[in-house]
Amino acid sequence: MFLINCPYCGERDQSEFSAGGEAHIVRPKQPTELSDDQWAEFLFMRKNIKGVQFERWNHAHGCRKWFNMVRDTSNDKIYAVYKMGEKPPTK
Amino acid sequence: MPNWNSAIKKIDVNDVVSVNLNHHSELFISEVEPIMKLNIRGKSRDFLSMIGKILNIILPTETNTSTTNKFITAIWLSPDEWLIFKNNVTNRGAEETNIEENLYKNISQKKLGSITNVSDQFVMINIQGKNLYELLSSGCPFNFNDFKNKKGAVTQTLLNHTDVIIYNEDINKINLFVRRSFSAHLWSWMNDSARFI
Amino acid sequence: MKNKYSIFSIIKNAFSYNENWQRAWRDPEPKKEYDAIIIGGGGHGLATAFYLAKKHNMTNIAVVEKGWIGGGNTGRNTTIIRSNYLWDASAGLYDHALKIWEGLSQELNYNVMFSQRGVMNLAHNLQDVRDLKRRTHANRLNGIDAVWLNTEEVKKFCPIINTSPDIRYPVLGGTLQRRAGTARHDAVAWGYARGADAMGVDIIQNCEVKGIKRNGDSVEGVETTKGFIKTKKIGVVAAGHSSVIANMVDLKLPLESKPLQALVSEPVKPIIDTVVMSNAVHAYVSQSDKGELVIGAGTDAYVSYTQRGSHDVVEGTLKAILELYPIFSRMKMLRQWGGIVDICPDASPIISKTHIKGLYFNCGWGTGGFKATPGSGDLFAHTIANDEPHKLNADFNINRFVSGDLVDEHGAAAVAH
Amino acid sequence: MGKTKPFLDFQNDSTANDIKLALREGFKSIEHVKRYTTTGMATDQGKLSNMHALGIIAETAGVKMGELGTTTFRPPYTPLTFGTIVGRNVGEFFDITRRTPIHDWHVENKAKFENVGQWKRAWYYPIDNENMHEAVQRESKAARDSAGILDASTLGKIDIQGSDASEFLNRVYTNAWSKLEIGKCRYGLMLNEDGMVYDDGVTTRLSENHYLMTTTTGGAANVLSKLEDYLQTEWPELDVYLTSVTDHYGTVSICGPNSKKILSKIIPDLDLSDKEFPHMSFKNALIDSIRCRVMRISFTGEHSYEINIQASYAKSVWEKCFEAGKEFNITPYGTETMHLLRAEKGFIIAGQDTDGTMTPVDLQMDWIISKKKYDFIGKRSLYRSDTIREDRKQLVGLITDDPKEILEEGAQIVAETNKQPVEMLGHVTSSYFSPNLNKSIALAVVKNGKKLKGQKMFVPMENKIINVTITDTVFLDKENKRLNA
Repeated sequence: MFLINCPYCGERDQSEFSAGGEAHIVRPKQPTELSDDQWAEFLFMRKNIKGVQFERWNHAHGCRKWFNMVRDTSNDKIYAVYKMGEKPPTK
Repeated sequence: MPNWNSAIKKIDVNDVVSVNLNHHSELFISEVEPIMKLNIRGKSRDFLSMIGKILNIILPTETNTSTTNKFITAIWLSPDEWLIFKNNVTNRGAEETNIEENLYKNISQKKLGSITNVSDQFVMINIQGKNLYELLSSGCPFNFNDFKNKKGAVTQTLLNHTDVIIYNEDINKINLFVRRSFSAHLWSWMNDSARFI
Repeated sequence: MKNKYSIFSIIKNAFSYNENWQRAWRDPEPKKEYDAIIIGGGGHGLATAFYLAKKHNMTNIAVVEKGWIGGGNTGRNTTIIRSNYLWDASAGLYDHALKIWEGLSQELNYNVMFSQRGVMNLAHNLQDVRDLKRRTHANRLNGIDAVWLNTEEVKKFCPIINTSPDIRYPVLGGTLQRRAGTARHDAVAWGYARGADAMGVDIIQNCEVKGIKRNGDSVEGVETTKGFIKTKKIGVVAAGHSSVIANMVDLKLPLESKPLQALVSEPVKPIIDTVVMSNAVHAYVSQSDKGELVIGAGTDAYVSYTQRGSHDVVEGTLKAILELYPIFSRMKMLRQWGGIVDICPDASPIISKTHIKGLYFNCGWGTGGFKATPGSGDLFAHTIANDEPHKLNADFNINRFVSGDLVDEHGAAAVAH
Repeated sequence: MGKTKPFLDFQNDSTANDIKLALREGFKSIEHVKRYTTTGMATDQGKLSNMHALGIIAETAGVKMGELGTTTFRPPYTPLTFGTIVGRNVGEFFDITRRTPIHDWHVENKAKFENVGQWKRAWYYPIDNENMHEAVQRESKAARDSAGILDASTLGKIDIQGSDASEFLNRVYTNAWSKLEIGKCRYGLMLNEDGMVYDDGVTTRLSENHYLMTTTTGGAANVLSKLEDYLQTEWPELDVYLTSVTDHYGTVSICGPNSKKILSKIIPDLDLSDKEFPHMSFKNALIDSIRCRVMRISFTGEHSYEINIQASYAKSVWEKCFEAGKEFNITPYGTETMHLLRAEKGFIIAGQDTDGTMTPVDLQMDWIISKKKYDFIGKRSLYRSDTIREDRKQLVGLITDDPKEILEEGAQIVAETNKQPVEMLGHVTSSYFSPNLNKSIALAVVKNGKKLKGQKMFVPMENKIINVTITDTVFLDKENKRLNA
């Protein structure tokens, strides 16, 4: 259990949020031109990193906005939150 | 005209429920009779100025705040979403319809945003008393420390696992918005929880 | 050759004040090269090594474990064993395991305390009833014992369940597998370790894999904290951490790792002589031989390797427990912990070759890997030894996520525990 | 050493000898010692014994205590009761109960309730000593013979506005939406990105850029959240706003050959002719002075209307309909009868006839997949090697040789009876005794079912085998005559 700093609403309890998995997996613009392998890559294959991971979260019980988060999955430490469409922090 | 029915079972809306169980507890919980509530959405400058023109109110753009005028209050829900509600209980009918239709015509139909009537989507419950925040904290992950001293503050959070919008109307006085189908259960929970503070 | 555990050896050793018991397994340093290396010294990994040695004559092999054997999910689960899965492929896989369980203590000469006390799954809404009946019918036709119990029969089978029609989600019935039950989790790892060790398998603890060396499309060995070890075949059985290993060779798997919590109560006299699972309200309970109630909670809904979870998950499970067993209200929670499970999108495991020659993965067991331990080890050993899956794990390949031929145990609402 | 019993853990009766034995047997890790001897696992959580155990291990192994490490300490520090953790979250407060605005009427009229997610839905309304079967048979017959009334308020409702609303619907549903006329309704199927049916419902075009979407009761929250996800993360360029109005409206559904007469009593100034108000269209109306939306849509195959009105007035409107329908013996029916009536027409229930493994093609609903649209959620997955197989499990109808025999939902279907194990070809998803056809009917998914129409199959039960025949999914009124009756 941890606190998340919603980029819109400020610091809130994690129970107000829902996780949406890895960030920056863009839905292919032309799915019909992908092979089954490439489509499976988009659908199912994940890095599932132990360590610093970029992921999507939704303030489901607050402003309902999706945003991105940089979090260390090995200790739940959050390094950054940033809005959808913004560039991920480089460090 | 059809009968209006409260969402909160077996509670006469005119009957203010008060809980005063021991020497230091003081809580008054009542459902506020139906008032107009609109969900308004939009992003552009034109949208904001049109709303201002029609409602004579500046929508709050600061997170977790509200603005109010003589007739209505607008509360911030997200960067492109607000809930506005009338400050006073009025009969439904022409006046309410006019505001909604005016907004719909000038916002929705002009593609500036969206206007949705949510008068019955949300039940508004007024809670007052010095033990108010103890009641809320018994079922809510939100930290009310700053909120409770900030008149006009707004938060969306969970109360007893239920989505709620809480508006700080005044010291120890809030309005709580809960979706109608959840309201009877939440009401029951509040009455139960109030016995333990 | 190891001492055989028997009543005679117990008596004999008692006379010498138990001073002469041998080590259960050796503590070797890694050799330079092995015919195969199993990454992960949990139940599945040790079982894999055991069957590689026993059935495929591969004894020049090693199990490398970054901590102590059985210290991952093997030691952190609620020890439920059952095989009443919906789809033919799953039923085949889990019943294969259950059949091995039934003779495992003898096979290993190690008491794994397998207790066929039955597992009952409860239905709490009409769709639950449909789903569980569907599963019961499928089990019966697959030769797996399963019976449907109505509410009265549920009550009779486990009298402490609150079957009142007035509770929030009343018990509408349930399905029972009598052959199912529990086992002692640590003993499974130790028994397999002892058995494998006796056949020459090196079990190397405190040896963490840091990298996998490849030559083109083939594996060449593993880099570990105890140095490089050469091998042509690597079987990865690192439940929870499968993706960590996969990322070493830039292989993406359809997995997400999440904390799964469980808890035990203080020990009490026998009160529940079976395992009861309730997916809809999320409460699983059995009683260990020590008397503790063993309760399974849920997973957190986000990726985490922290081996702890959110308190609200525990709270959610305990309220369901009290809803169904008000009698437990004054029981005390003694210990609560989390294990990391890797979960496939279809809630079924992967026991498969990969596109890298010599690299095999056994993962994705989600919340339900313990019950499969012997079967999983047997089939994975077959897959590694023959470079081909056994027919019982053929459907559990990685390619199913490409073709779409999933073994969807979610949709069928079969609980994965 | 050996003859005495130096106790270490007084609750678990483990001794210093046990620890030494564990070490001799190779249980070197401190965690192994703990698990092998159970030292420190009692209710004191090792507070009394762990330090001594560590000392003995260190001494025996000849290492310093600090080098051994400790076992992982598990919360809670002091054991606490389940009741303390759970608090008041039992009984009534075990889970939220959602009620429709018409809930009290159902209670007053002795309805039995079904839990659907957190909702309480009226299941059936027994009269006197009727059991469920009798009540449902009566309700089903009344709905087809004259008039039935259903509380459909639990259906999810999403208000969709914005200049790209039509394009948005094109992307989220399998069929095409751009050409839907204002004032018309259309049924839509929503897939997961993996191509499997996820949700369904009727969506109405209220104006050029304004739609009202309905979802299943159980799917409402997930659908809204999924659509928001696509809007915010994949398609931020679309000008679309989604607002839940599930709770804002109460939905009163009246169906049956006399539904038109009843509605005309409630809203006398509304032209209900087929020309003005055809099937799959909607009208704004006033009931007294309260605005409402009336959809002419049908989940039963009967001539049918759904009145959506602000929730506070829904009970009152329901009572009005009931009053107006009395002369036609209007009969309240619950979810069980609704399920029966739709099954007679072969309409699916997402989540009952589908289980996350069914594509629209499997449901024999190829017609709903637009051939022209470049993309929609899940489209690409429909062309994977497994999803294009022609012998997938497909939705079919089943009738029993003995028309009185009602199949059990969940029962398996086989083609042979003298083999063990036998290949299971599919299972029964929905099954009822139809009072309107006076026979038992069922929906099922069967491998290669599309091509097996007319084939005999078997449903093996524990103590008997039931003979069935595969049929079309539509059992009643294949020509849809009743919709305009």
